[in-house]
Amino acid sequence: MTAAATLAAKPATMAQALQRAMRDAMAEDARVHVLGEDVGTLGGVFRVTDGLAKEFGEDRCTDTPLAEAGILGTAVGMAMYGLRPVVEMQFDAFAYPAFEQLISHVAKMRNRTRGAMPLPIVVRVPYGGGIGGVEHHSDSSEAYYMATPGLKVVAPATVADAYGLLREAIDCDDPVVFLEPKRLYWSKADWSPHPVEPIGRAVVRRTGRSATLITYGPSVPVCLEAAEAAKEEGWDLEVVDLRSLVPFDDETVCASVRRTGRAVVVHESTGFGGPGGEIAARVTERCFHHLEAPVLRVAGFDIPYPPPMLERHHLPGVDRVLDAVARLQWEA
Amino acid sequence: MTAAATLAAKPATMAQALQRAMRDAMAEDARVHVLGEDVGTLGGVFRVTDGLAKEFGEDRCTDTPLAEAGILGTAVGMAMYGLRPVVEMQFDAFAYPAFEQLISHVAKMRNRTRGAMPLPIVVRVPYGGGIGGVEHHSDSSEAYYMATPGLKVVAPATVADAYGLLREAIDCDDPVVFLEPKRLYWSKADWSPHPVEPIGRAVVRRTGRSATLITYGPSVPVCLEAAEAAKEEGWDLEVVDLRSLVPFDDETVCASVRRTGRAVVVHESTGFGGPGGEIAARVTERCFHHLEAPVLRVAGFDIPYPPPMLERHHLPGVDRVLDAVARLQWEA
Amino acid sequence: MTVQELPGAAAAYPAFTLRTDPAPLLPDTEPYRVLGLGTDSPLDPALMRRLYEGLVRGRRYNAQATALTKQGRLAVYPSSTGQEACEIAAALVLQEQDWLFPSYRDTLAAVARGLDPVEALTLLRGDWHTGYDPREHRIAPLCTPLATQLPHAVGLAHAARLAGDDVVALAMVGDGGTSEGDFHEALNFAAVWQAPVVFLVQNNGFAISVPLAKQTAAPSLAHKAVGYGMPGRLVDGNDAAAVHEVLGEAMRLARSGGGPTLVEAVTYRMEAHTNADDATRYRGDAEVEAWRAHDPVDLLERELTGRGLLDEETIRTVREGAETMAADLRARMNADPVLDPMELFAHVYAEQTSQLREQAAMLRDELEAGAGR
Amino acid sequence: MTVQELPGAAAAYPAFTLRTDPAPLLPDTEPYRVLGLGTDSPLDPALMRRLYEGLVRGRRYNAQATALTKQGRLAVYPSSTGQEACEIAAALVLQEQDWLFPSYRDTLAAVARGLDPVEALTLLRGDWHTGYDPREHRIAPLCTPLATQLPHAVGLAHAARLAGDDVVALAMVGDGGTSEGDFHEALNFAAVWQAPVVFLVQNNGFAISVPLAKQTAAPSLAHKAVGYGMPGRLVDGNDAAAVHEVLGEAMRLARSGGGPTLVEAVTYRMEAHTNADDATRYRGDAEVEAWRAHDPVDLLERELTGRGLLDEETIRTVREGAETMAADLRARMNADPVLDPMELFAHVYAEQTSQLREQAAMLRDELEAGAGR
Ligand SMILES: Cc1ncc(C[n+]2csc(CCOP(=O)(O)OP(=O)(O)O)c2C)c(N)n1
Ligand SMILES: Cc1ncc(C[n+]2csc(CCOP(=O)(O)OP(=O)(O)O)c2C)c(N)n1
Ligand SMILES: [Mg+2]
Ligand SMILES: [Mg+2]
Repeated sequence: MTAAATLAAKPATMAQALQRAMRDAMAEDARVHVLGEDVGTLGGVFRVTDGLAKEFGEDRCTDTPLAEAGILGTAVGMAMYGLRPVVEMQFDAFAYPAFEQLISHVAKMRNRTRGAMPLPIVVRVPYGGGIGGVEHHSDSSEAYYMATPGLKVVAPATVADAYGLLREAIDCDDPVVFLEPKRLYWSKADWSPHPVEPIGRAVVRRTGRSATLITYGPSVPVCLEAAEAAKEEGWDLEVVDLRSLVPFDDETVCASVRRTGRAVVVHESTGFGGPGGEIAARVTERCFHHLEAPVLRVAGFDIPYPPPMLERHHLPGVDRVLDAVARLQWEA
Repeated sequence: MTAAATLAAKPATMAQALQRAMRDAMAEDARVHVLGEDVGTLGGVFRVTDGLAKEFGEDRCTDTPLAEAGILGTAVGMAMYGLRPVVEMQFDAFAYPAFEQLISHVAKMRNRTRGAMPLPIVVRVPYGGGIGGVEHHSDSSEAYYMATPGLKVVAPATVADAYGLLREAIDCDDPVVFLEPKRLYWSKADWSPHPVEPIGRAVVRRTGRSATLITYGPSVPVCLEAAEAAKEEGWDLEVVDLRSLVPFDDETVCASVRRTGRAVVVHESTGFGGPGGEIAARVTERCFHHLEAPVLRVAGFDIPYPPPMLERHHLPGVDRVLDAVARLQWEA
Repeated sequence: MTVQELPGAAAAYPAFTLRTDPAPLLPDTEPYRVLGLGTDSPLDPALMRRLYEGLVRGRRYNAQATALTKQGRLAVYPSSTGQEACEIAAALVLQEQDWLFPSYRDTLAAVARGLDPVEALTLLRGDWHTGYDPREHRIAPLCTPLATQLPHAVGLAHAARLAGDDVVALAMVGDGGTSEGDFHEALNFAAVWQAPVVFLVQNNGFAISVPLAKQTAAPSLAHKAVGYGMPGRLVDGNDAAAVHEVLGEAMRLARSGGGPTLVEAVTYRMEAHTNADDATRYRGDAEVEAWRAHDPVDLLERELTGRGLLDEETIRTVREGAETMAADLRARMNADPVLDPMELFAHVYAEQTSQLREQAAMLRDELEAGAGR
Repeated sequence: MTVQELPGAAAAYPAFTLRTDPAPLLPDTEPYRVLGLGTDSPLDPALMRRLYEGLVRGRRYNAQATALTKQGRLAVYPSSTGQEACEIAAALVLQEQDWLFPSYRDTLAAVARGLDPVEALTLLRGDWHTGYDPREHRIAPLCTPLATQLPHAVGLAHAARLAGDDVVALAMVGDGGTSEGDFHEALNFAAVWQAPVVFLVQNNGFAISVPLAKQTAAPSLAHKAVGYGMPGRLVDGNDAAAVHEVLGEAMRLARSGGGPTLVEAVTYRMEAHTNADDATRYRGDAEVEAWRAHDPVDLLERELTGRGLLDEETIRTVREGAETMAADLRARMNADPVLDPMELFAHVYAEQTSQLREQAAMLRDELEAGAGR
């Protein structure tokens, strides 16, 4: 971050930083188009595209008909013609109708065409729970995207990353599924627009010596809070924010785990078949003899996302993270 | 298996056993309906539904319009009315258009309605590669289904299991994604219809003491062959056929790994974000102190499924399994 | 031979005939109307009275539910204020054994069909996803993923027809929902199977902020019927008598083996999309006010009063009944629902998997530890 | 105000007008025909000659490709024998800058547009998924997941229009493909955006084994256009002159800003779905034979000969040219393609991830070890 940027820092929410990322990208590059349901006049149901239609016109920021496969499918065509579409799926579960387009075309087009036709598309997905949404409004669907070669999968956890990673994603020549943690939309920080570490790099958000918490997106603040609370128990926890699930930063993660010898993966997505399995498995493959205990996972339960009044029981919170840390065989 | 059944055994292919399972279920239970593209007059592109329309009429075995979301969506309605639909998706990648129906309704309906409205639907998916199919005809999509609570996920590897597990799946009050390994359709065995171990139980296909190969579906024969070949190197490999990915049989798998102390997970699906991560992670969580080496994975590469002429390089074969076994830190 | 007939012996090219005559499938150019026309074609007094009562109570129900969001008693409420004629007619047109497939906006239709309003609001209160047994009431779960309930309605109707049962399914969807692939696939399956199902599109002018002009270029949404080979009907969605008549006709057609119908009811969403929405961002007061002049409750009340089918006394009784209903709803919604977090694991599968048993045990321990503190 | 216009001051209900007049959108009741009618409305001799040459070569190409499957030189071939009039007219109607969006059955259209036949067959030979640079030829990859290419065509046409470029997209799909949700969504987007795109449905009577009667109950597939607010046209798909004319008109409309058109070409798939299919399981010889009497190549040849636009000499030259093309194709397809397994990792992302680098290294080691043995 430059000194100038720091000086100009002002309080901003993650939603505002995301808006600003699209705004700046659209201003710099006429090929960037935003499309989706209610992204124009309304500015999106979370107001993340607020003002874009007004500033750039409805041809650049377009309210589409209500059809997610159609939105992503037409975005593919736009990208084939050289545009750089940024697509909004209104909520995680409403990206499912676009699944075939995503898996069979978006993820594969570059490969199918021997690199001749890359698709620089960003699929923005407001994702995850914790906002009291009724069913189908709180899914954590990253496991589906992770399991699909050809997609990059990114999830910011901070205001600065929201801006920086979205700029990176829009600049990226590969398709990016950009997971925006809904419950962090209104999280705030003093911030001014500035570049960040590239997609594919994890960042150590907090250094520590006792164990590593490996996490991303909405669970990063939870882990940081847990790390603070852990001090009382005498644990000095390191927190690694993955930032992108694909590409995965084995280097940063494994370096941390080799240092600490213990690790817990924390995410909100269901445990079984969720990202944590992959992460735990690859860390174990790479750091086996450094591990004092198996890599544990703290995740959402293996259930459909609960109704609003019960979601707090499902979401991995500080206590559950600390319980897992306690099970890391300290006596051994 | 009863003695009578054994006596009557005759050579049969997996495709025939699957056909027989539907036939017998339809004969016993008028609520069982089969629907899909080309399942009627043609008997399915793999002939797995051959003769069903003729024997039970087109109302029981129905050629639908060409629309997978429509097929699964109408099956949901049929199940709501009390039928037990068995749906065929023509190929793995052509199940993707039905993804929203599968995730947002099929998997969740029982839970949404507090158990009042279970959906006993079987979604048959000819899956996986090795048959020289052009793109979109060889996907291994089990990771998507595994990550979706509410679905059971089953993959037979033998002729007997093809029949027995499909009967189980049709009898099951939960929705089952039934993955039929395409390249085993024409595999043969002496067989007569008989019940098998229930869904949710893994089976040790070959006992051994040196290490455990954990696998399922199309990779089971590969592992059995690898185990034979391994004898030469002095390794006595145990092969566990999972049979169902959900529910997962922790007991059988962990008992084996605790015995052998070493394990390799083998599947054809891509490695990153694939089933192997979950399996390796949970085995490690449960058997950490029994492990002499990290649980390794042998999987398809993290690439879109290759074109026919290159697929053999992608598919995990005997050599790759043996290479992994060799890396299980025997010197330690 | 299907569409393409065999070439006749003499003809140099294959004869071709349309599968069905499109003319009778085409909707009229004007929405069908009954009320406010100044004509006096007969109206069924008992039915009108039931519709009127339904509309008045429905309006009150919408107001009460919206109020409950302000009091934090509902997580969210998508009001059908202004659309009560559709909601009530849809409910009243059904026979006991018929099925209703509501969208997330149609709690009112479910309530008018006889569902307990608290059970109907469970989803929106947030204690569970569906508050009732769909089979008991023959009301499918309120459906949030747009248009996905339509193939369900088709499948259910098809299954009922195969069983020889006298069951018709009525499926509700919004104008926005017609753009989804599931709408298309459902209508096509219904027509091919001649399933006894009626599709009611409430065209309320908007899909959240998106006006119909950005949703479709079709002459009307009812015109979509032609492409499936089913009749399309256009009706004034604020005219309860007209909606009931058009739906009734479609139900009769379906019941008699005549297959599906697509009905477009032209109406207007008087309030914001939900309490969380700010409608001033995308539409002006003038439009809303203009529609207020065509209010479904007023329209029916005026007509029935004019015809002498409704007197002050009845109006008062009906309104009082609505107030009682609202008070009762308010009171019951003010009580905290009793929730058991352990239920999270109860309905995922018919039988709990060992994984879910482990997780349930963990949560139970946490809850007990928490209770102990 | 959108569909629902504001109520007039005097009116008791809101005025309503159809968004568009449906009448001109409706297709004729008979497929449009030019050839074999015994009339002598003028035909463009140069165009007819190009069509004729295309059809003859196309027929030969189909035969050759089918033969290559028997020799194991193609993994699979979905033949367009019998549908050459559609394939060739679709290719010839395009201008240099226009885009073609073919389905998996349309390699012939791609070849007729100028693509090298070996490149067109790469997918079906199995050495890679797409054998050409789509941008160089303005031919999208041959598309296997049905109807999914249609929204791509709409998006591309829309992008071109926004850029002010004179580009029209022609998208091809089968009768079965019209049942998919993507068909619906693509046509709706196209109409709302008034995108310069033409949808050509080849109704060849079957989707693998499923006849049209199980696919739709619509009067015709062209009637689906009405529900999107675009014109629907019905054309004899075996009449190359008619297909070219109808498509040409649709292209002109699109090019001049008039938006999309849906064209249904009624034709017949003379061979099995692919070489792997057994068509005798679901249709009789009589039907096939009847269609043979309406063969697109014969039809055009007869007409042009009758009109004196084609002589024996030309016919012979054209046929010889077709044989040369086939011999050349055969020869080139008999050569084994040179494959590099390492390419598997080359195009997944713009830059290889560390994971892919690891995996590539593993395969390279294996290959080297294997080569060493
Ligand atoms: C598949 C899907 N996509 C998006 C949404 C988010 N969403 C909820 S309501 C709505 C607008 C619906 O408009 P319409 O169908 O006209 O119904 P109305 O709200 O007017 O009753 C949208 C986009 C959803 N629920 N489902
Ligand atoms: C989404 C999807 N579902 C199923 C298939 C399998 N499949 C390939 S071709 C075909 C029939 C296509 O029929 P039609 O659209 O009429 O085209 P035609 O083969 O007659 O040219 C089917 C079902 C597919 N390719 N894509
Ligand atoms: Mg609406
Ligand atoms: Mg066809």
